[in-house]
Amino acid sequence: MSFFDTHLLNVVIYLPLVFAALVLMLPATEHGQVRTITFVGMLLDLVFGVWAYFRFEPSGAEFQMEYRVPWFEQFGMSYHLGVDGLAVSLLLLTVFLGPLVVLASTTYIQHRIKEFHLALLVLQTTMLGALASMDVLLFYIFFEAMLIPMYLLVGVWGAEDRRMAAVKFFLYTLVGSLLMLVAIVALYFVSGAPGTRSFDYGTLYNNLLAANQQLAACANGPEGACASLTGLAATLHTYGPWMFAAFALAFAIKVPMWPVHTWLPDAHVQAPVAGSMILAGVMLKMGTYGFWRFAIPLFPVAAQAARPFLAVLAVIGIVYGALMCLAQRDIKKLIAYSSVSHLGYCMLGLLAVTTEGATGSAYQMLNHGVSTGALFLLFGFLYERRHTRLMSDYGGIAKVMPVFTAAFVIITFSSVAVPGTNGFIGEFLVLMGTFKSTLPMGFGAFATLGVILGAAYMLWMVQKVFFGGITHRENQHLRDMNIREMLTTAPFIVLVAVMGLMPQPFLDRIAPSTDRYVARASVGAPGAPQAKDDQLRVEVMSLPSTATVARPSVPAAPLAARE
Amino acid sequence: MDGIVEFFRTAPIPPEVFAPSLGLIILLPLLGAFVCGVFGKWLGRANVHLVACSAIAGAFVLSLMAFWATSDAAGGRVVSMPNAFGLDRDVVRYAIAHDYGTWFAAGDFRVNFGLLVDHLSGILLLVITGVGFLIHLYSTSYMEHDDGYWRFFAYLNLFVAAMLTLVMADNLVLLFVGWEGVGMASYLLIGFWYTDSAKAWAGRKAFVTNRIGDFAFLIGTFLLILTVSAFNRQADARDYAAAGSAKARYEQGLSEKGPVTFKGLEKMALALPEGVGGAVSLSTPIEAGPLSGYTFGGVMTATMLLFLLGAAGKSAQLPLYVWLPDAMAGPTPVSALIHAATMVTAGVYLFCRMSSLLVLSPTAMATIAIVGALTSLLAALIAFAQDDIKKVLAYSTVSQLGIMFMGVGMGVFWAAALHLVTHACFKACLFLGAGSVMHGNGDETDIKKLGGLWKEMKWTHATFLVSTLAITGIIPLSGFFSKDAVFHGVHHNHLHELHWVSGLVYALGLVITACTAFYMSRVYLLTFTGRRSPEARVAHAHESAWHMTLPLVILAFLSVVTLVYALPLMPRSGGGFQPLFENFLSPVLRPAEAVARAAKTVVLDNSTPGFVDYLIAWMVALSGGATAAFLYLKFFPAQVGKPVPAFARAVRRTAQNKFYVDELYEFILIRPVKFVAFILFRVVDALVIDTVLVRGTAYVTEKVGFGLRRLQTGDAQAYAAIMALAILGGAVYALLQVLS
Amino acid sequence: MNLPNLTLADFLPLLPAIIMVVAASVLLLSEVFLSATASRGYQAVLTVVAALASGAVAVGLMFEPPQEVFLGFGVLDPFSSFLTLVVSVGLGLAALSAVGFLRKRGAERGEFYALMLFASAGMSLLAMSTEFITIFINIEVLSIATYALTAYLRRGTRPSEAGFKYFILGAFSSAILLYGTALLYGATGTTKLNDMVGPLQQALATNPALVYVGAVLIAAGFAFKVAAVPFHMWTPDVYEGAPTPVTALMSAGVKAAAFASLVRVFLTVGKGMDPKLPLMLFATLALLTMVAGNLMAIPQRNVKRMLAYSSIAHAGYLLLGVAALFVTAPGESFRVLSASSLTGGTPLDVARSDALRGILYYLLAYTFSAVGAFAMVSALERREDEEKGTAWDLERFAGLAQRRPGWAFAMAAFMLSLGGIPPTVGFMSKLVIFQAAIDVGLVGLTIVAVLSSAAGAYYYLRVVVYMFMHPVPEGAQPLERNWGTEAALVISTVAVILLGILPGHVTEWLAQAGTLFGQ
Amino acid sequence: MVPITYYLLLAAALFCMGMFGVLVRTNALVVFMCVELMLNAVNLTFLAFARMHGDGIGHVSAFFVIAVAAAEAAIGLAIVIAVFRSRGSVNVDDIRTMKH
Repeated sequence: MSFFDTHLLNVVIYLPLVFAALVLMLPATEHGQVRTITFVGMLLDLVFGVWAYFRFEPSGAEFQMEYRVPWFEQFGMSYHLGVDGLAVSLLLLTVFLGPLVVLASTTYIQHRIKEFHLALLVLQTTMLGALASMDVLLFYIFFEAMLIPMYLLVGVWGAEDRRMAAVKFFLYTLVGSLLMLVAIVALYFVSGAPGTRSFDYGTLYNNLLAANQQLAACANGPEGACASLTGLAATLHTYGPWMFAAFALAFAIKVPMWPVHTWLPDAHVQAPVAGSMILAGVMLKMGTYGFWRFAIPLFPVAAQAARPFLAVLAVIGIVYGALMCLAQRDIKKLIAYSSVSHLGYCMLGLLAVTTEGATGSAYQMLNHGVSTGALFLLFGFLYERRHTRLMSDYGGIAKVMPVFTAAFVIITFSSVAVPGTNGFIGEFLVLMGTFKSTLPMGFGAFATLGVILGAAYMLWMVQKVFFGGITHRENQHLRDMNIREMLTTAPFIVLVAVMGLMPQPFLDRIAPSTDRYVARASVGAPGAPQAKDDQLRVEVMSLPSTATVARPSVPAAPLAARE
Repeated sequence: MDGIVEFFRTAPIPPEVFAPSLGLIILLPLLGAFVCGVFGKWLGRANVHLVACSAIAGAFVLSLMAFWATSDAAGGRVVSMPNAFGLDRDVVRYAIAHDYGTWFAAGDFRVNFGLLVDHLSGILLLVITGVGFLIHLYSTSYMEHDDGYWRFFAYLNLFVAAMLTLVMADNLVLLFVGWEGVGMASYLLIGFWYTDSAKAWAGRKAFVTNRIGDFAFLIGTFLLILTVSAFNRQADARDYAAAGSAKARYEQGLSEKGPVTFKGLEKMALALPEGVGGAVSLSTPIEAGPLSGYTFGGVMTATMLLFLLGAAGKSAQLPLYVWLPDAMAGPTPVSALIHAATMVTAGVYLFCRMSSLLVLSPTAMATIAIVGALTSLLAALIAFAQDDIKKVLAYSTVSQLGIMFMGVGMGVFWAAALHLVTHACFKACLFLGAGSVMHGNGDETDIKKLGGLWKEMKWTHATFLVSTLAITGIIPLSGFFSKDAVFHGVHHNHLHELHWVSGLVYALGLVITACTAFYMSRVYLLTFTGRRSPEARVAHAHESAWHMTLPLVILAFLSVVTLVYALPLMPRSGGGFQPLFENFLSPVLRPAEAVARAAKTVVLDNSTPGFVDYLIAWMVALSGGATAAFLYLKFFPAQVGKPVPAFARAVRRTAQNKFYVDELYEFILIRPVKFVAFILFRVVDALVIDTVLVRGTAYVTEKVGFGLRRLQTGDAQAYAAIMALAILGGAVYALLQVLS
Repeated sequence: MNLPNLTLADFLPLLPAIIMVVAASVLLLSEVFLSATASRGYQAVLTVVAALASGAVAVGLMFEPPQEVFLGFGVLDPFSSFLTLVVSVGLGLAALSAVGFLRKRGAERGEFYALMLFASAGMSLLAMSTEFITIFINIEVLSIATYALTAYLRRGTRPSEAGFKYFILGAFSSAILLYGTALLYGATGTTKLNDMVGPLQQALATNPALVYVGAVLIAAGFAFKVAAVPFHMWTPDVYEGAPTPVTALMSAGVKAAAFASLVRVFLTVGKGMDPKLPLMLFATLALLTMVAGNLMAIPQRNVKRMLAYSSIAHAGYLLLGVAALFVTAPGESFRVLSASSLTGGTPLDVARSDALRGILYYLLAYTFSAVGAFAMVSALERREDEEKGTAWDLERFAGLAQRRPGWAFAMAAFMLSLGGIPPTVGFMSKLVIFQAAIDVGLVGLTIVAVLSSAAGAYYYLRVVVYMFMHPVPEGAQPLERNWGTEAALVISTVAVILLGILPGHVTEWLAQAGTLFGQ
Repeated sequence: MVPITYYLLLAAALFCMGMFGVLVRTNALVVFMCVELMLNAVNLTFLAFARMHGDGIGHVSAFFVIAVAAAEAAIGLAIVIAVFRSRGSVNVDDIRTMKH
């Protein structure tokens, strides 16, 4: 078993941290070196991330490349890493954004450069860690820890009102996640007798599974059938909804769902280009990922009960977010609200609990990372030149910046989900999943309204910014994108096309996780086909006796042979 | 003789050999678009012209090959391909197809890159690439003074590629790619001169309006998907047998082609009618799933109405036609290609493609016919008073599209398709003629400021005249026959329990014919005849270069010769003769006819129009033209200087302002949405949620902190006192515990 | 009347205290021979060495079996040894941070460190005492030393004022404690905890009032020392007025020792009474303390005072752990603040020792974070501003990240740890306490705790905001560095982060420390 | 023979007086004396109980308390002097620079 069989994920996660250490040693005045080292680190991380992505066997075990060692075991924790299809895809997205973020900031960030790149690297580590954590508390630790660097990114390198935005962002998310912490601990204690229980995702889920099934049986049965429940099932019947509420709140704030979204516009508007890109690209996905991985599978029955409510919120988010965009004058705010709308699609897809919906939702997570990330990137370029976010300060700049305009328009089309771009696949699948689901037709219909509004506001913005005559003399001599900026943008555009025309390779890796998610989520659904336990149960490696610390993700065949 | 026939019946490239390269037809323009768009600036004008035109020319040649292949009947063996959804014996004849594998799949849903060319899409291929090529050629001269030429040709190629995808797609989702693709391209082309923000806004208006249609289109698609799964769940052997399929076979087809393939939908349509028996028919309620409770027929009607809305968006019908006139902001070749010949006919094509489903729902058909008729009439009326030559043509396009919709609605698909083809020719010719006129007169578009051009611009004049006659419906030009074929069908077909529709629509049709004749003659007369208007921009117009006139001539020629299609030359199976085009399309439309026959939803009549019908139509057209001639050659010149009666002015103003439809929409739709958005943002988002709830919480917390802080008076004795009180309280509580 | 024969085994447990006392005496004596101007760098070093030694001994003793010493006047158990460790850590760090502080004020003298050492000795002994008079005496030992330390600086009005308040209220509270002791003695006829259990139960039958009032009074006495609301009011003033290193020692050591003794006393006394009473008592105290402490800290611009309030809040979290000790049966825990029967069947003794671990871990974490933070405060404060009271204003932190990135990072780490945000020890320790509380069913109380800690995050973050996001104020004097402070900062920072992610041996010690003699 | 209760009540009364004094008197020295009064009340209690139980613990305790009280007195007076030095008054109401 080679080193990478066991440690690949560790490498991917901690490589940025190692490079952070390198950067730390550099003198703060060596801007060029700091940037280069960071960039190289991110690039290397991208290489390993891609490798991990290809190592992942769609046909293999659910969680792969696992790594588990004792860690705070007396508190029921262990250091356990592993990725499933969705996690590995988001992981890919994260490492993909890494280098581009660095490139994007090379001229944007002009002061305290060393600290900035340190923050970036640390942030990268925390996000990757959260995605790969198989221990709920470990996840929570990364989940919280990633607030700190992002908080600094917004608060130190942000725009004029950055402090307020940073603190708002931090506290808003903290409140939610702290309640979740209580729920996690409570869940840990109810999940089993001392010795049998653990914060490990697999153990936790499997301990709850039987009780959840009983609960589902009685919840979908006649009135008051649940009164006769005993033990764990009874506890879940009484407290499950509350715990689910705590989980849901924490993740809903992160997503963000209406009405707990108000931190997002401020954070996005104030954040520097790198901050916005990462925030939109990866961090928001932590919310949807949390729903997918923890909130819904752990409490299927409660989730089932809350489903209509959450779905309504999601639909409101879609339409409301779009309407908000129509009322904005600030471009970044507009993009931020469009995120609310797009993430609404993700949530709706999750709550549809159909294979199509879940797949679409997962794909939409990636899309949103690409397209909205790119939008923020491009606007960042513009902001560097003009230092204003108001649409009214632009106008007609297509004349002076044709290439930039072309790029922006392409990304816009991806963002409004024109077929052939990545956006379409996700949105189409989500909507179809919603129509196929047991949710009433109205949900799908209203969600589809977003298709119209999306085009309306995005093109409106493009119109105001790029078309028409040049209205401001400052804009007359804006220079078009330079090579670096083009290089930074190109990957996004390529990805937009590739993910739009050849989505299948991506979907293949997501598919197994999707099926499992649907099976687990529909444990609580009335009349849902009862999936077999072996599909429901989470199979993970047990805590090893230090002899072997990892389960090889794949049969011992050379990579080439498996591709 | 037989030799020649045999030559035409054997495709130069055998179908099975050619099929895999169908994709090239799309790829060539796409490649052209890429090259022009990315490298155009460096390539220089001539090279860009070369690349763009040759890409389309290549596509044209390939389309020709494809078309030829579809009609291949070498040695009496007709070209045919297996139907993935049908039994082995029932094959699709006169069609070639190729499946490039999965596009995306999730759960039991999948979409393939499947291309299909049969006679319907074949003829459209020819129109698109053919007319497209001519227009490219035209543009090389028309855009010679524009710096953005490379963008222009890139967009144009992109458009052609998208349009080809639209027609060649063998399933709804892929069709939707083309559907939105053409919308995107037209957005780019309408807003081509983006520095003029009005033009850019027109582009956005077009796209958003189309999006409203797409919204319906998507929902319709989803409903179809649900219906298919419901059908597959409930249908029994007899149903499948009726459709010439079997459950296993059908499911296999679903699993490898996906639910929204046209051939699959056709099969379902064949199984649905009441007559054929089986567990599933139009009146069967759907048992499970989201649609449970509704009948298949009901769902089908709803679906078709949704598609109607979608088509209305793309083909500029009520209530979504408003974008088309504004779309004239784009360069004239664009108007000719996109907003006359090809894109706007997508709706008609869609319904021909799904004819077999459409005929299941007479309600939907009636709606389509009536919408078409009303649109056509309204547009014609508006066209009366327009002075902008392109606007007039735009409204006439809307009107002609309305006629096609009438045909589709009344089940004469072949006629509608035929009118589509002829219209493509003469309307393109008209637009290009208009473009040539503008080109020669310093971009003057107001017909009032033109006039007397027949001397200066001979070629333009001649071709314009021909195509005017064609659209007006004067024997013996193509327009007459196609339009008359439509009206004849409209007159004689009958929708189940909706007989009044055909009468109504036919009557409207005649009115429309008259109007068309009127306003077209008006345009022609004011532009070309009479004396040159004093406020003309240039004293003497100049004839355009051959790049521009040649396409005009060809198109004019085509708009004459396409009449042969309408001539009843082919023997009908039931005896008698049937028009060439009907026969030509019969392989495509046969399922629809079968369904109609079985379901008895629409009584298709296949009598050929007799002399009387011709005469009536002709008289109507002539009367319209004559009125125009009288008014504009005699009456108005005489009236000059006399005060115009008030009512006339009022009518004229209303018509000129397009009956204030745009203003209406602005008032009842756009304003409210914007207002609601604004209110939500200011009140709900900023005030209620953010200020009151979020910041409010923080504020209250802080204030409480300030309050508590006041207790810290700094006085040690106060502290001690509080401690003492606390102890007292504790002691009391303890004692209470004791006593209780 | 036969004299007890004490063996060496009886003195071994006292070794840490003895080391401290000896070092203190050495310091005091050495002062005699020094001229006023002689350099006194060695004194801090000696103190630190003493702290290290006692800490090491404590770790060694941690693995001894629990046993009575001195005829049951004291016990040696891992719990007390771990606490001695905590105290030594606090002492060492405080001494390090004192070096620069005193030098700046020219107030370097042996008494200072000696008093610190005496106080610490008192603390470690208090943690071991199991007899009321001994407890009282040890409390007085550490109190009197800290009274003196508080008023140590004779310049300015604040130190003397702080000293006065602390002294008056301290004496007041110890009188109350003593009265309670007397009552319990009256009820039971003994002052040794371990002999008290049986008599208490009888006394409960005969005259419960005596027991209950006595218990309440004793609780009040301890509540004062741990600064629990409403017995907290002295804390902000005293913490502000006292020399910063002393504040550090108070916030870490005094609190720790007081908590240890509190737990010990009430685990014994509690057996003699209706279990609802102590639970009610501590739950209420915890609730008030967490909420009020955090809320009152929010408006503070004076960082030192803010830390004082935050130390109150942390006492609240610790009290939550204490309350968890007294849940005798899940169902019984009273309804208002807890969801009953949530526990997954953890045996209560297990849950209890988890709670004990949690308390100790939290104390350790808090010692590192708080002493580090105070060290930073002392490094930044300027004597000139003390009278104006602006010496500790947030402005002093503005732009620190540009001036001294290292310091800013350290302070940020302390703040995050105090705020309980991963990956710091503050988070892990809070987690353990919450685990214990939730395990026994105090869910409602825990929810209050997390919400109040969210409120707490606000004012901790504000310091970070000032350090990282505010510009350097113009005319800011250069920050002189000092080896003592730097050392304190480095040690605490490393500890704060490492203990949060790679605790190493500390977890083993913790696993040991859950055991309390006689439990 | 005086019953034990009387002693206890007397002690309690003394304790309360002392406590009350601490709360109300303004002169720092007097306040301090009140604290001493409380301690002595405690002593009385101890002795009374010692008498009741008839053992020595109470007496011993009392002695310890007296000793500690002496130590407290030492440090306390020193502090009061320091206060007087710094602000020329020992009025408790003046000693409130630090507040809120």
